[in-house]
Amino acid sequence: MVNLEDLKKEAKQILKDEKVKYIIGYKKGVNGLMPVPAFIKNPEDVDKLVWDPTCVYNLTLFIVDEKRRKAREKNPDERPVAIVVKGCDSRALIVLLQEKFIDRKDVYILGVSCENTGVLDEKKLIKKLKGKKAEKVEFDEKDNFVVFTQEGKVKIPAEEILAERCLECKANSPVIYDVLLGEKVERNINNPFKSLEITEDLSEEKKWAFWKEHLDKCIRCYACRSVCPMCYCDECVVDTISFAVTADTSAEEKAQKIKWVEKSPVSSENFVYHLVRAIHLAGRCIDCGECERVCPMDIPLRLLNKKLEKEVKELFDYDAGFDPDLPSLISCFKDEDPEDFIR
Amino acid sequence: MMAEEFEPKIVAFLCKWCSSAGSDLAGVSRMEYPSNVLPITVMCSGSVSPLYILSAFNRGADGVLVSGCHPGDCHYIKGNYYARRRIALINKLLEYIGLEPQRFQMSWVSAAEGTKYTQIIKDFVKELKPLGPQTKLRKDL
Amino acid sequence: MEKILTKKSFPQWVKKLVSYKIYAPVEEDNHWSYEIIDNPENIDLDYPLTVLSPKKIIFPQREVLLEFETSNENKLQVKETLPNDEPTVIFGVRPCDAKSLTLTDKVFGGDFEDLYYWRRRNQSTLVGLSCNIPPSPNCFCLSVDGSPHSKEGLDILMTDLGDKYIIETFTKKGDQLINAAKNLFKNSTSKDKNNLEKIQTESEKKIRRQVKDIKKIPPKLKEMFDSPIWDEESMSCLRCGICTYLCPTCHCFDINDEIASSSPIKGKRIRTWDNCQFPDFTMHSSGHNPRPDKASRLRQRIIHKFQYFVERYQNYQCTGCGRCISQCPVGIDIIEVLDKVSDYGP
Amino acid sequence: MKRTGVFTCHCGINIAGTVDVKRVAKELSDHTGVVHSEDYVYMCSDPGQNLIIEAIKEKRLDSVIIACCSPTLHETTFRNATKSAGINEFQCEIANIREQCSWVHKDMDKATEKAIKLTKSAVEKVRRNESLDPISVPVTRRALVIGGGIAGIQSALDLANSGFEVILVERSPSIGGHMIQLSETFPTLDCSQCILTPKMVEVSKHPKVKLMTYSEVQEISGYVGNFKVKILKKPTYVDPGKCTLCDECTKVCPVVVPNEFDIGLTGRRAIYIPFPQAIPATYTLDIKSCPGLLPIACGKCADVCEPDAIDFDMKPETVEEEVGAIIVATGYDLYDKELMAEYGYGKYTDVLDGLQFERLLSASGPTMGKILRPSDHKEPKEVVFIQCVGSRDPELHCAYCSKICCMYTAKHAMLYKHHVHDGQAYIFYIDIRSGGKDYEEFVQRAVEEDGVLYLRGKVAKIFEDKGKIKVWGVDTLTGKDIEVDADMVVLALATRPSKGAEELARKLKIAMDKDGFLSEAHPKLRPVESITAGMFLAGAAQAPKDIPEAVAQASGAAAKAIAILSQERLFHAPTVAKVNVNLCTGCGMCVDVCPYDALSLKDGKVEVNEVLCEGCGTCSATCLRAAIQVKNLTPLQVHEMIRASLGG
Repeated sequence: MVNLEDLKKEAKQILKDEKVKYIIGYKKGVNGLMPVPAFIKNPEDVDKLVWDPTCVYNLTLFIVDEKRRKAREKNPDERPVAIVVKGCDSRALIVLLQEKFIDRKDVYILGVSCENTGVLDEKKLIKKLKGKKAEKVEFDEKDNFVVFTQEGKVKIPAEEILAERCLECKANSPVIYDVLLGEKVERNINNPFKSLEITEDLSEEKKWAFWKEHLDKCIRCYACRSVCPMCYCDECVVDTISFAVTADTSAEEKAQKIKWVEKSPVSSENFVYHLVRAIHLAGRCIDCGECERVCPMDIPLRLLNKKLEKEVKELFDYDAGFDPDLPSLISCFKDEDPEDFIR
Repeated sequence: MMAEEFEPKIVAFLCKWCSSAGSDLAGVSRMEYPSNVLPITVMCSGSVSPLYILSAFNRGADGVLVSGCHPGDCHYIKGNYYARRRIALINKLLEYIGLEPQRFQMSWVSAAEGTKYTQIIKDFVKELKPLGPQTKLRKDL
Repeated sequence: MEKILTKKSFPQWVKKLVSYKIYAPVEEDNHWSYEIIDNPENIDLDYPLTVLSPKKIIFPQREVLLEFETSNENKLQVKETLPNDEPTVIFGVRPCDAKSLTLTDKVFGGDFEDLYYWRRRNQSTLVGLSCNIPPSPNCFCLSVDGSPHSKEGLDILMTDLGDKYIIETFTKKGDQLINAAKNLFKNSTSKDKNNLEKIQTESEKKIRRQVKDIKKIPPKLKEMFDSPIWDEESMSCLRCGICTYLCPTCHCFDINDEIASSSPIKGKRIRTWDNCQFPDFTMHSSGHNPRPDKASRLRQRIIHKFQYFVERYQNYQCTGCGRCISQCPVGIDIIEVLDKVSDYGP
Repeated sequence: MKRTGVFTCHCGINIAGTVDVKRVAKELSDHTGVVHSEDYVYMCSDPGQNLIIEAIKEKRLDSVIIACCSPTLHETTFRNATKSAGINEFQCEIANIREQCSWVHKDMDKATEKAIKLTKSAVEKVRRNESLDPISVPVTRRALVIGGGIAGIQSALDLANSGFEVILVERSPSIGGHMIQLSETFPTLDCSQCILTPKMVEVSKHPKVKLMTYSEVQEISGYVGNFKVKILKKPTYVDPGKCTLCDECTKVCPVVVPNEFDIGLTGRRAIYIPFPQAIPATYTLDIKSCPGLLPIACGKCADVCEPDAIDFDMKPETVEEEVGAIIVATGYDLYDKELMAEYGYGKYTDVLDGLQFERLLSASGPTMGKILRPSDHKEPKEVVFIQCVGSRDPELHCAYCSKICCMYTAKHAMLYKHHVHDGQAYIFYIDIRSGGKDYEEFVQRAVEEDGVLYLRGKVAKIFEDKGKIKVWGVDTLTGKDIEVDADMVVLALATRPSKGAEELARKLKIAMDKDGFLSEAHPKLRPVESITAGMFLAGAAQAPKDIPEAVAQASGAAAKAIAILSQERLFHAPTVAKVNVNLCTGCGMCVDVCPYDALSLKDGKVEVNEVLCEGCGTCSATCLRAAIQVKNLTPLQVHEMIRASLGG
């Protein structure tokens, strides 16, 4: 089990030694159960750090942010940024390394192992508590979560409120790290694609009905792509305006921006947006589930990525985010790749 | 007054060296096939971006065909292998969101296979007619 | 004068309103939203805050402004497409959301009247439900001149008295709704009224959150344009559009011509919500972006709501519904930000 | 907005017969950006082209669409016309309304509708075309020929005689290929060695030819006009300069291994000369069979070598050469014995393959031109020749026809009869394919003058029985079972691409067909070009061929190479990839997929080597952010073409 004090000790040390610019971690929010991202520069603030089952966010996206910020600075501080990552998050770092978006020396990785549990799904917890308000959740020795409410504390078996992705987790402890907190624990998931079962078995028309009902709700707040560490493009192909223009960009070039998708949040456009996103994440998505968590309209976005993750595994035996030296899924092939679908 | 029969619109991305040449051969050999297909010649099947396919459906295509050289015959040595991978994924994705699988096809058509091209188009049209217009991804104003 | 309606007979009231298009909160898998009602039994009046406010009905995310088509003689024909007149009732409007409409009224009214907005606004009757208990843990209406039982912007306010509602009517539109089903309503007794007052005072106590010193904010902001707090507070921002799209008072929009797939000369001019948190919101065609980073965009959001709007309309452009707090994926908390503003500097 | 002109061709009635060209012209004239639209009976005719040129000048057109036949036919014609009218050739695009429309559809309305869409789509494309100038590169005016068989020799000679330096690389110790093994050649029956050796000598003595035998191409980089080649020179351990061909070394060499030149019918020593007329005329020490270079291991050859030409310290060396064009003439091998066990090949000594029989027939062969059975050196009186062994057998072996077997089998039978007058030759065949000058007459001669017995049918079983080889088969014409007690059986084995051709093809980045033969750029119009610019194909490496065909193709390939080498500079299609550095994040996915190594990463951004880029666009489909696009076929252009095709 991860000992928060060890994490703080390490954090204090690297800040004292000025080994890192700052530390990206989790701290308690002012209100409510869920924590907020913490950006800690001074050793004295280290005690704000928390580690508990509510630490759901994939913080690696702030490494992407950091790269952008650094690019804007005149003479940037070249020290690495330290970041707290779970197993799944660490896979995101690997993809970023694989795609040469970040350099290994730019990150100091504080890996935390989820061991036999994982992080919770706030929605599941709320349902479970039936009105009671959780103030704090802790790990417990035996794969339980201890939930503290005004009415006192309750023990809940982890699997009942674990985030869906944790139940199908492929990396319960970090794949890459500089410091590892907690144990590397073998955990075998019997069916890593269980969440797909219901939708996959639907008839063609039911599938369509399912996705139409959900995607019609989309308000295109783009939280899904904003929270995704793999969506690091400066300009998304669905953006209707070019960001990648400079003083010397000609009017023609500006006019070249293609409207693959209209701004109208209507069925067809929402579908194209989400399908493009899904296909661009094929072989890159590491299933941190953030897109689905942040969606204010409760669209089960994770399923789209999970489906492709499954196909990628079955068709090409490819797992994203385990080996930074592997070529990307779509920039390699095997002679024996399946082609039964081809006429 | 009898309702006019539904005529599906098929956008076909044909690689220049094999499939497009193959379809030209069909022409040279005066093989007849339905006029529903609208060919767009690309350099290589490997250059067909998922966006092209989605955009074609979004713009009202009832079916989309991507056709390239047979494995090993690619004019650009291996472009069609990358295409095969990419297309396989789009195929699965479209099937998962409930688009009729018949609406999206990939084929290998060599420069010598005018007959095969003709047959593919005939079959494609035959399979699309009963489905009616593709409205799922079509932009409707 | 206040009326009484038993909870049982509420659905019958709705049924009576045949000539209206009815919106009301419905629940699906712990997700509440305003939907068109065909069966009154589906209405859930015992609901937390909906994700989207009734803004989505009065000021829809997508509005067709006009249709155009070039004829074969290359003549351009343009057809204005105003929303059709159909009287609409929205049930279960929270006082804060009702108030938000009075704020957007100022924007779409004034020197230039936005026909599309007003067509919908005028034909809809808002039936409020006061918040005996705060519908969201982040409610702070009291801090921004609101209250859980404010009647601002409402035609009718219903208050839950256990097995019945006490109903206050403020406008003609409201009266019409009552008259549509007179016999269902009884006159209220003085006991009911005392009940009402008791509940109202208590409901205010139940509001947990508040802004420390809202009065100080507008003047303070004037000096804080270049303050470092914007950087600090926006560190964790994702640059997504949740806070603004979900805000009942945010009203920015974009206008695009969308061309039909069937023909290159036929299309529609469409207005959609826009969002100051998106990088492209202020992108100039020159390539220059006056608000290039998250910090400047967060600053814009705060200053617009608590300085510019106040200067122009003498109101905060915020009703304390707390949506932006509850729904922010990374827990950015506008109250926290405002408090930091008031604590800032000397 | 561009000013586009549209020119719709009737192509006589080829188009106008099914497409209402007037309507196409009319509808296009209403299309946005089109300022001129007309139709004409033959656009490709001079008056047709003049129409275009005039219109460009009068209407100040800056781009044109010709709605006509396939761009593979007249694109160049019209682009030249456009150019002569003073606008960039890339402002001309073709809408193919013949092969893609009028020739494949019957219904006039539907065909016209489609023609309109195709043309509009072309307009949308050309409207966004950039004006481009061909990319020019200098040319290294030397050529590399890979393979020293008749095809390679011919190409090398043609090139050299046109004044260009040639490097001729042969992996075995001598040039000559399979042709030097042959006895006499059909249909003229002139002696193979007599006609080949002069060419071998000429090529080896030619001042412009650098002959590199016992060498292999290791690595190739660069592009048309500027290839860099690494060639591995394997050590022969014999200094040809010193060697006097006294042959003392072979006498003392203790090792005997099967002789490749006689396909195992004889043996050779570890140190050997492949055949008397070998070129270069020198010995080679085959290190694989040599007991060891150290004098303690053996070293007998060195001891007896008077001029001490034998140098055990010789090391493999890698030579780097720069060439402008490459001709691949790697030839063929016979189908593997092992795979032909069903005919007892390899099992029975007296079952031979065609090349072995050639050696038996050859005056310089193991039997000095006498036909004797390998087993007992008796003269075979009954010989069965079997055709299509491994060919035309899609189920078990090769689907294709090996082409030369019909003729050489006829020759074998004929020559056999010339040697053994009282012998009988049987030929089992499926068909006789004797297309070619004097070929049919030749086969007839075999039948009529030499009484060769042709039996139409396949052989069912072959087995040894009392010193005879029993051949069971069926004559499918008479339906009779046939049983021959043969003294010898000769199999016309299928021809395969020579071993190692595949590996070489990968190095050269040229494609192979499903059978492993090298693919030509176009089956009809570009039969000697590979798909890679600057690389050409000659001889049986591309498909089974007989000598005259191989020689013809070799000269063709040489001519193609000369067309490149005779230029000062080369021009390369400018429709290449282009990077938007503002969008590129340097993920390098495109670098991985580029088939031509034309892309590379430089400080976090991708760079295009325009000369290497062939414009296939695989990079653009791979890039997640459309940061790399191919000029004049950009995603925007495709997007607009999709819209236009769908009427939007």
